[in-house]
Amino acid sequence: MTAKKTIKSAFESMLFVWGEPLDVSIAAEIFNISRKDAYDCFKELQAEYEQEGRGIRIREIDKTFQYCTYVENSEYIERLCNPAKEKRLSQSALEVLAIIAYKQPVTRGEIESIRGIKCERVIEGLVKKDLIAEVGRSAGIGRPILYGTTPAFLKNFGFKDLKDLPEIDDIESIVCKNEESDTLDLQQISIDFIKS
Amino acid sequence: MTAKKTIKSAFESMLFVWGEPLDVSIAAEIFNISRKDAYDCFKELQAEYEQEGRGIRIREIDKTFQYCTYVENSEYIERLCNPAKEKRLSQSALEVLAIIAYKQPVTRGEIESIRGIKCERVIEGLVKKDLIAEVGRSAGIGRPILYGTTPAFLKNFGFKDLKDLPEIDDIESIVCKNEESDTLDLQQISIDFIKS
Amino acid sequence: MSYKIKLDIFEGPFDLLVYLIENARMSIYDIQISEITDQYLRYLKRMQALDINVATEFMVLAAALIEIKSKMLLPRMKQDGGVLAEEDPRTELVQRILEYKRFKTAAELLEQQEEYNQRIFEKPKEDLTLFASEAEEYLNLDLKQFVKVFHLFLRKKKNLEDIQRNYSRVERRTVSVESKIDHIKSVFRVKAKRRLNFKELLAPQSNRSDVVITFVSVLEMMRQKTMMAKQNVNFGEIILSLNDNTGNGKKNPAEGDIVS
Repeated sequence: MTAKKTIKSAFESMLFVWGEPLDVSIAAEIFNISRKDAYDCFKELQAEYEQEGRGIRIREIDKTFQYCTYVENSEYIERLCNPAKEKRLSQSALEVLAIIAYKQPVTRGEIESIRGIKCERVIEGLVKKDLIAEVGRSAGIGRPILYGTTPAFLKNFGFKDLKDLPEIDDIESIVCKNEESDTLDLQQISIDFIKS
Repeated sequence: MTAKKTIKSAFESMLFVWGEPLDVSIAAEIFNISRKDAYDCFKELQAEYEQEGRGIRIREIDKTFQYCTYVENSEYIERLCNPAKEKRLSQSALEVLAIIAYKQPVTRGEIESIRGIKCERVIEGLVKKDLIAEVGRSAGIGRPILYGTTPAFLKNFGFKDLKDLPEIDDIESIVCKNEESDTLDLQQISIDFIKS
Repeated sequence: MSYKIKLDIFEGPFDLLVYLIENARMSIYDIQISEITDQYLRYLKRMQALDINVATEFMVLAAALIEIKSKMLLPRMKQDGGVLAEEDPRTELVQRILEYKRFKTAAELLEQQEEYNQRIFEKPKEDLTLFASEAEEYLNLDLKQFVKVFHLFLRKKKNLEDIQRNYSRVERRTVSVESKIDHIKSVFRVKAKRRLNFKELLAPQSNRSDVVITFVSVLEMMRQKTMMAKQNVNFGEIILSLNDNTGNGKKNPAEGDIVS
């Protein structure tokens, strides 16, 4: 008589290689045990996987058993099967995003006056990418929409919160200093930010 | 931040559907966690399956993980079905593979000088089986090809990585042991020889 | 009937040699070279008698063995740190056998490992088409790029602010028409002419506000009757002449003069 632990372990291996629903009577025959005993082993295994909250489960289909994935994990399987495509932002999108990040909440009009160019499309694109969102309405004429960055924006840059953004005042002083000496060391600035 | 329990459960589902060795970095990306954290999750799962004496196990191959059956259950699996087995390697293939595994990167010339015999064909066969691959060129005369083992080698032989290869430095002691043990006489060889 | 079997029961000449040494229960470190060479040759001969292709490598080793055998008969002395030591012609052979032996053992270990692993089974990949969907696009934003762009933006903005600052400076100057009048007078002095074209009062790169203030100053001088202006046709040249402080202005400027 084979120990129950061995039988259960063997059943797991068998389910795994079989793939399709495995008939209890076939499994029983291999160990020369009753169908009832084999069925109980499968049921015990099934309960164990559930109790332990495993990502694979054993399902019963008409006196057969089969391994399957835990239903709640389908989202992750989908992500695994559909690796995200990398996409880059255009220069203008980055610029608008930067203005919004630093001046938020900000209206489209303000952005346009800073950039001196229309940016309706760019803003639409950034909203669609969930990097910016409407955060309210300005008290000004026509009550224009105010834009701000989203949590997805923070996540993209690995910022904990908006305070994590590189200091804008620093940049301005650096810009001014640089204009005087006319030696702009961009690399240096970005390294400082990463360190901070 | 996703709970560790959820991540581990998702990793199990992912391993199951993926079938093939799953790269730790791919798994890490899905949850936007570090490779180290993802690796630790896999290792924890691996330990759990071992402790519980499960019939399926998680094996590690070169920073990838894969579900497989528990080795001691092979007998029951074979009773259940006729699992396809890879053809075993010939003695000469094993010898060449051993030299490459331990001395990589290594040129054909070096292998041949150790074995005292040509092994172009054997190398070709191993390349075809994806157990070894060109890994570069030697700086020596004629810039001969350097060979090294592949991830498939690690998988087929059940090594986690190259550090996992058995130690062969104290082989001299093995040599001495062999000298004491009985061996076949000459007559025996020629009979074997003709049969083969 | 002839047997066309390759000599692959031994994995090469070293394999055969190792077999013979072990079979004769010799120490690898003290090979009885004469005996082992004879055995080796006898073995090759038997293979040939069976019409088996003996690879040339086996012959090469046979020759090497015979060479060692002959050297053993005539021991050579070698200088070794001032001491004369007997050179053992077997040394290199032993080293090669040991190295070969190492890998032969490794091959055996690999074989065991292979056998073990063949008892482990994996499952094929599931059909994942069910999960396939439009791939999600993600942004590859890095902080460096973001900062660079923002930096560029700030420079642009600063340039804009500089221009705006210039404008306001020009406006401040318009307040002082007097100084412009002085300037106009000095131009007449410098050029030493009685008559000047309006355009000659302007600096080469005058902006619009400069033109305006110059024009306003000219009007003011005409009001003060220190200057006379003449324009023959609409939009034509305005010819200016200074009154020699006599104060008798004769002509009013034409209306609608536009200098652009």
